[in-house]
Amino acid sequence: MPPVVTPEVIWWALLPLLVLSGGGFLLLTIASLVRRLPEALPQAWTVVTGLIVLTATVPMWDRVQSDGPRSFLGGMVAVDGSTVLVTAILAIAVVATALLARPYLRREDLPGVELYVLLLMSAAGGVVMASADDLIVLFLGLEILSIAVYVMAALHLRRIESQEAALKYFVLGAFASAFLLYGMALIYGATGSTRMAHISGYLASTILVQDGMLLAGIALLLVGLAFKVAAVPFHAWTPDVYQGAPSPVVAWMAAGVKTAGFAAMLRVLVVTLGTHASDWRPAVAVLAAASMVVGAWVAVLQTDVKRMLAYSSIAHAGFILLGVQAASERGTAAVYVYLFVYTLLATGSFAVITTVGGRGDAAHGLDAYRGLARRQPVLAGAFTVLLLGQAGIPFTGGFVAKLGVLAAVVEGRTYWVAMVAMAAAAVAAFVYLRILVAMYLEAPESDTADRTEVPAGTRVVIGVACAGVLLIGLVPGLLLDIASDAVPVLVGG
Amino acid sequence: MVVTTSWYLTLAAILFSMGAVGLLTRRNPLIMIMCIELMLNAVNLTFVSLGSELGDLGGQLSVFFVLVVAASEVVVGLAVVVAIMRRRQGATVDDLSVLGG
Amino acid sequence: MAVLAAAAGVPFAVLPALLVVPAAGALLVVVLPRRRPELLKLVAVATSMVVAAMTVWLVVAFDIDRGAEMQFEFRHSWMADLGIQWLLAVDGISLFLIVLTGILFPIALLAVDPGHDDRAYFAWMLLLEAGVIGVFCAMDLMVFFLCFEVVLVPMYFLIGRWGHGNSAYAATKFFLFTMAGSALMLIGILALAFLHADATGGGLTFDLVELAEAQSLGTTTARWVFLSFALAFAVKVPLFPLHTWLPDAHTEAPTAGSVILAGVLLKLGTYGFLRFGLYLFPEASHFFAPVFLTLGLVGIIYGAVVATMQRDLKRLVAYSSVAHLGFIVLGTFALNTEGIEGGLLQMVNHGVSTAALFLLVGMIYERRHTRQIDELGGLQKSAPVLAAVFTLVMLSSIGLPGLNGFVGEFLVLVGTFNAHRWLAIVATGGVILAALYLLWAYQRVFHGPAEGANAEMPDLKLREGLVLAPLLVLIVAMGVYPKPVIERMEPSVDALVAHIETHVDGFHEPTSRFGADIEVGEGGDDAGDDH
Amino acid sequence: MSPATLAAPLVLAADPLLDGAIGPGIVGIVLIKVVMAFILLLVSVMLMVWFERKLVADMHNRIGPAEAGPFGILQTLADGIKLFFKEDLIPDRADRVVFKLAPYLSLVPAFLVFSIVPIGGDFSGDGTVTWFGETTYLQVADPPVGVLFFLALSSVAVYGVMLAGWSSGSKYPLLGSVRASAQMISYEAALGLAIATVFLTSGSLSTHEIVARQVSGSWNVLATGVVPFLVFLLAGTAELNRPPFDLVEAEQELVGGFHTEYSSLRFSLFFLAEFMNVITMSAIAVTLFLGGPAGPILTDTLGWVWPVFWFSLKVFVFLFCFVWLRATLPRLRYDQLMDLGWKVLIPVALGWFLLIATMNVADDLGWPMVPVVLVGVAVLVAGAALLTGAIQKARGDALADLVDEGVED
Amino acid sequence: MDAAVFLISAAIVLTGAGGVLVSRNPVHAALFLVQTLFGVAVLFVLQDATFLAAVQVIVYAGAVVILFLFVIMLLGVDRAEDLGVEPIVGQRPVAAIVGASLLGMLLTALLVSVDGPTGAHGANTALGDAADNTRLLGEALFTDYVFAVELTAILLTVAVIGAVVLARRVRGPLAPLPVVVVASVADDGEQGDDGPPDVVEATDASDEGEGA
Repeated sequence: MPPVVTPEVIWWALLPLLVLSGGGFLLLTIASLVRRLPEALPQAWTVVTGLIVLTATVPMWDRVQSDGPRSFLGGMVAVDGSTVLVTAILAIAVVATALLARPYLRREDLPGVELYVLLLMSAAGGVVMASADDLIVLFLGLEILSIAVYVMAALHLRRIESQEAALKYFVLGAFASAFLLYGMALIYGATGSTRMAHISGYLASTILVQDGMLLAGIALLLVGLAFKVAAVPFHAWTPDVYQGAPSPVVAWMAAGVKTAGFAAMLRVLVVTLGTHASDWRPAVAVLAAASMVVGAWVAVLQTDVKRMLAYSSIAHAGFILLGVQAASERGTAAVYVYLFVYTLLATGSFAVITTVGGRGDAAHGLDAYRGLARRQPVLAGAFTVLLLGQAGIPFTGGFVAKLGVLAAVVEGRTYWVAMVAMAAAAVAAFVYLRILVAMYLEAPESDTADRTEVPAGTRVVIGVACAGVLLIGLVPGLLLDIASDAVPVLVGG
Repeated sequence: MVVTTSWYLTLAAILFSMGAVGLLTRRNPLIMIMCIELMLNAVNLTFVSLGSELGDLGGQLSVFFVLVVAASEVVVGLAVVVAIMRRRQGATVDDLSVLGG
Repeated sequence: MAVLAAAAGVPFAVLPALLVVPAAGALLVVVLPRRRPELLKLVAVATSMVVAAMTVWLVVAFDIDRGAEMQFEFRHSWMADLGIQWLLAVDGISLFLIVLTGILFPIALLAVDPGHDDRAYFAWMLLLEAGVIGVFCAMDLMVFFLCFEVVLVPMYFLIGRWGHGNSAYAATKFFLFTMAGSALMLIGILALAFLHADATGGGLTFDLVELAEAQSLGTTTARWVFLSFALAFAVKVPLFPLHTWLPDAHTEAPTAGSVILAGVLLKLGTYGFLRFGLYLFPEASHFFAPVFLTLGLVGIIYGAVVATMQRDLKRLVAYSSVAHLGFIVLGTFALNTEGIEGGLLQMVNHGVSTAALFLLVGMIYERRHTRQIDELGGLQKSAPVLAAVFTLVMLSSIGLPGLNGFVGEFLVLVGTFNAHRWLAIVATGGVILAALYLLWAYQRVFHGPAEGANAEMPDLKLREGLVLAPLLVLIVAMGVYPKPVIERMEPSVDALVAHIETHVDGFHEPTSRFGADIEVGEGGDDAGDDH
Repeated sequence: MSPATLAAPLVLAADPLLDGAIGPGIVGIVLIKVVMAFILLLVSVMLMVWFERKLVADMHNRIGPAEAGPFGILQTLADGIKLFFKEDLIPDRADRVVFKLAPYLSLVPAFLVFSIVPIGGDFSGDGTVTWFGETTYLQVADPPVGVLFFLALSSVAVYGVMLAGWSSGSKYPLLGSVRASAQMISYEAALGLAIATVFLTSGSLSTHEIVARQVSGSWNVLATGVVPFLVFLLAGTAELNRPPFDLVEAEQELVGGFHTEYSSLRFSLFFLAEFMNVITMSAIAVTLFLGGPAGPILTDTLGWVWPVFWFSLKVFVFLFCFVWLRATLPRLRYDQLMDLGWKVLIPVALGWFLLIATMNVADDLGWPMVPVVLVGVAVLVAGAALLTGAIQKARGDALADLVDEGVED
Repeated sequence: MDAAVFLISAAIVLTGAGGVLVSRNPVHAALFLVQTLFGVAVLFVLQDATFLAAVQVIVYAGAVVILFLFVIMLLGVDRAEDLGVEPIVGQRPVAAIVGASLLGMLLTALLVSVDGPTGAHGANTALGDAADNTRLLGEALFTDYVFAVELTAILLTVAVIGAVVLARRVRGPLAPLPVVVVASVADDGEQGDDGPPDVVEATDASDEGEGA
């Protein structure tokens, strides 16, 4: 038998994945061995793991910038600027979620280790998605991420809403996976490979006389990805899941899952299938427009803040899709900027929601926010910053993000989408105003509503998110530079 | 009659559509998950037939991973169903109306 | 002058300072210790005073000899990727609006106490000031847009939290109207920059001067982009069909809010038309001028008619603003030196006199807790000084010769007459109507027998008088001797008109430049006591 | 290494018989093989039942069946006929279709498994026999994934048990079937891991190939280091629901288990399947670990008989052991059964599998064997320690929970 | 021969799928699912993918569907679903239209506009014959696809953790069931059982933890 040739491994490029998954495994092992685990340990462990990854991305970034993108392990994985940037975003989201999780778990009296383990694993899945150079690997990463999140959504074992949210998420998520896979299968048939580099190479060098299979594949793939990033009309799960799932998990869904999903979408659509951009761009544009309009519009009709933010996250997905549909370097960079900013906004916002939600994680109606400014001016102020950021008010990161995607759209000359986007932004602004009105302009139902103590971890998250949002709004240069250096490149496998 | 790849692809497409329709019409979460399995099987069939037409092992390799994923999904999905059903007997997805819009 | 010019050349970057100082003041207010609430107002007023001083210095240091050139230019790259830079500069068009802002803010801050949540109130006011000044200084389209938008937030909170009545509704309406209006402008700006970059082959830039001078857009495109700008400005002005937010916002806003809203914020729209509409899109402006002239005219008549029917004093003043702004739009789209200059002057004048009117209405409200004209009456007897001041301000608003309102209105009418005779004639009707409703209101509020609470109403206090004094001085001074203002404006306006002439085929400014140097009739400065 | 490339597209059997054109003679041989296997199984089941009853009786110091035929050898036949003529009852609450289907789901896999077992053939050569000028394997089919075929069928066998209990529409059968299927699934994992070790040493999934490898090398029971063999035996016994793992049929608890509601012919089908499974499991064990039909060919005339003889002998030893176990060992408790499966057999099988794999890799790469093995063992010990620790901890937690609840209530 | 096998298997696959779609009883649906899975396995064999065929049966039939049956039996949710009532008005026609259009799109794309796959032939790994199948798969899995294989390790771990966490009983009080749900549970009691009885009694029980 001929000796088996093992493929090349670039270990430093695998570091985030190894640290995250290894951290998860180790934490699980420790938890299953030690009787009385110090209560703070899992959280501290997760935060430290996240920070290690975050730190590791710095030298990785330098290395990628100096050595250029690389593909390894048989052309299955690649490391490029986008990988590192998305990894960093995911690491931030992990840290934030972990910080939110502990006070939450303690308040709800829930057992905790698994949440952290799943969080780390799910982040590992996200990293895989961001670095996948093969459709199958991409799919596996997606599944690791999703399955972990299905479980995390159900983790509030005392609330049946939590489990029902998980079930809905699961059924529709699996449905989407099937579409995604079918799309991958057809693309495989049309191009002869699942390696992204091969696919793009093949499509660049071959003119398909009959491209029906390819187009069907792209369409199905798009449906699957649209489900994952909750784009209209594949968004039906989002509000229910956001409402039912534990709030810190929702923060992760909004920040981490969305980031990974869009990273995957960019890799597949823009990078791999970029040669056929003219085929998928209109579809993505329609998805984007529909998401923005429906997300913003339906959000207006909600009375539950968590649902409002769920719909607004749909609208945000629409905005991010704008960057995708531009199918240009500027669009891609803008997507990364948006993802970074949205991560801050989402984690910060859901940190506030977690706090206000109170014991039982149920007080999410607008009523719960009435008079918040009087009870807890600082919390209300921070939420104001975050909401204004989501609305895209100038001098917040939200504006920088929206500006980026819009610029990309305008550069691509699809003005109608840009107009829809701005109309949706105006409608969405009303949503955030409603919350502001409740906080500032309405009296609380009863004066007995007591101050809820904001735990230290939550404070850190909210503080960092607000500071980050404002800082990016005022000094966006660094982030913009990084994002434009992070545009993904395919290297042959 | 020679069995061409198109036959397989057609069969898979029908199977996939049936799974999708089932998922959209049935309300029992267990049967919905089964419908997802139908869809995944259609995908598997597609992968294998395309692979054999292309003379490439990639299709079969992909199926291998799809199988793993399918198994994992089912495990988690059923665990969620169990968690719900333990508290509420005989729920259908329509009964899951706590989270109404 | 030379000394001052040299002073202007010193590296002290006054424009960024104008932005940073109020923002820093706001920050300072936020972090002031909780134990010293009295410091809040002190810091806020001091900050705004500093700003006011700087703006005045700006007028003095402004070099007339440099004509239409941008002065005090400050340039700093911001988002290099998109070519956005902090490009701040002042010319004759923006100079006095900045000054107006600088002066109105301390007055508003001093005149009115918020009553609750002082810290947030002062912080928002100062941020608002920074934003407004930013709008007037910005010579980069994107920075302009940013400031234009960001102004909404403080104003929203000011109306919503410290307003009266249905303030949440009014604030939200204000926010959404203006935000929706300006939404398309962002696309317009981006499209402009990208099309310009394509046409020139250069990088992206949002530099106003560069874009305006290059005129690289095709005619049709330029018209579309112009419309996207125009919508934003029209909402902000507000032009006739888009004005509905204004009475609500004005009525429900706190006095200081109304002062700032009427005095400064409404100018953002007209200033935008002037600076970004005419300058960037001369051809499109010319093309669409009839539309705006008509709308302006409708605004004048409509505002006046509706104002006549108001029972709420504040609402009346608000509708009078609609009419006044109609004049400004009329002047602007006359597209000749007189019209534009008149419009510009009218912006300042309206700012001064309407701010004063709102302050006075606020003072009456503070005393009587009502603004219903029916419930007031005979105040002249109980508060003669107040009545006198009110008269002066009102006359300025009507446009009595010798007071500031006249100069602007007259120039506008001249300009319009030169361009579109019939419009000018109809607009003159608006002037008459203005006299009608204001005098009628005055009569009902101040004349007649004073009954009940009206009889006991206290007169103007010294503090209030001091607050109003600068405005009164301006009303009279600008009416009597507007030269310092006009000589600083004129080169810029001339350059703008020349720019339009160059870029519009077949556009000839009517030659009969009747009254171009008319400077304003030398009205008696005793007009104030004219009662 | 692999057999000749196949012309036929349907690849169930890599048999030299199917090379080239397929004529009626070849079809005939295939048919004969199928029928032979079928009859062989039926007859041996009959004998096995008798054998078991007789042997257990002996061990219990009883007489056992003695009336029908010599030594009561026809007792099974008599029972069968009796069952055949009994009234077929279907409970009112039963799910009729599934109720009728279940016995066949049990029986068919039992038959099919036997088709991949090579029961003869001269493995000192290429493992074929030549009859009437046609060279063939002495097994019904030799698919390239033969052993997976076995695993697949044994997973299918679970359905019979499971559905029988469920469809009966009564409580005890349902509990019995849930237990049975849980048990079968649990032990299937261990079984699979034990078999995987065999793949590793044999380098093939075809049963024919595996036997051929054992003949040329050493028997797998030694080549894989005995442990997998033991695991296989234990897991196989459990898989068969044989004593001491026959909780499914625990009369005391479950009134007979999943087939309580069955009667007449359907019951006899379950019965048949059960004993058939014992035989096939023994046959598989022999094939995988004990060299199958390998053994000295003592005479040249009728040389093909000897491998069959050796094969039968080996199987017989297994059958004896099964009966022996039944007669001697008490039944396990259900939790003990599960503990054994999950906490002992699976980890052991897995650890051993990893060790063998490591050694194979070391062998391929030319690493020194001793340190590799030492390190491997150390790692396994560490893993075992971790596992033990975790089990201890979980036990402690469960105990603590119980105490807590006691306090609360 | 091939065509016959294909047609028979296709019939098995499709009737199985149809059975899943219309079965009232989840157990029957599961059995129909098994039928489809077997049909697919045969089709795999027909295309020389013997290893996958075996794995298909082992994993799907041996594990996945068994798991379904377990859940059905443990929970006693094998009550027939009333298919006569359409839960959401118009859902079925809509679903049918969606399905039909999906199918139409797929068939158009796959058959009308394409005669077969258009990709580069033999791009990555050569496809061997049935006898080589397992070995080739193994080699590819542990060389080129080794990263993916490692990922499945993470995936399976996640799944196991998830299952264990969700199946675990919670200590302490549970949040009350929302009112809506309680009502619907009460309604359920009215419906007749035509399947075997529930083993686990229907309770809203918080502490009905499954021990093992």
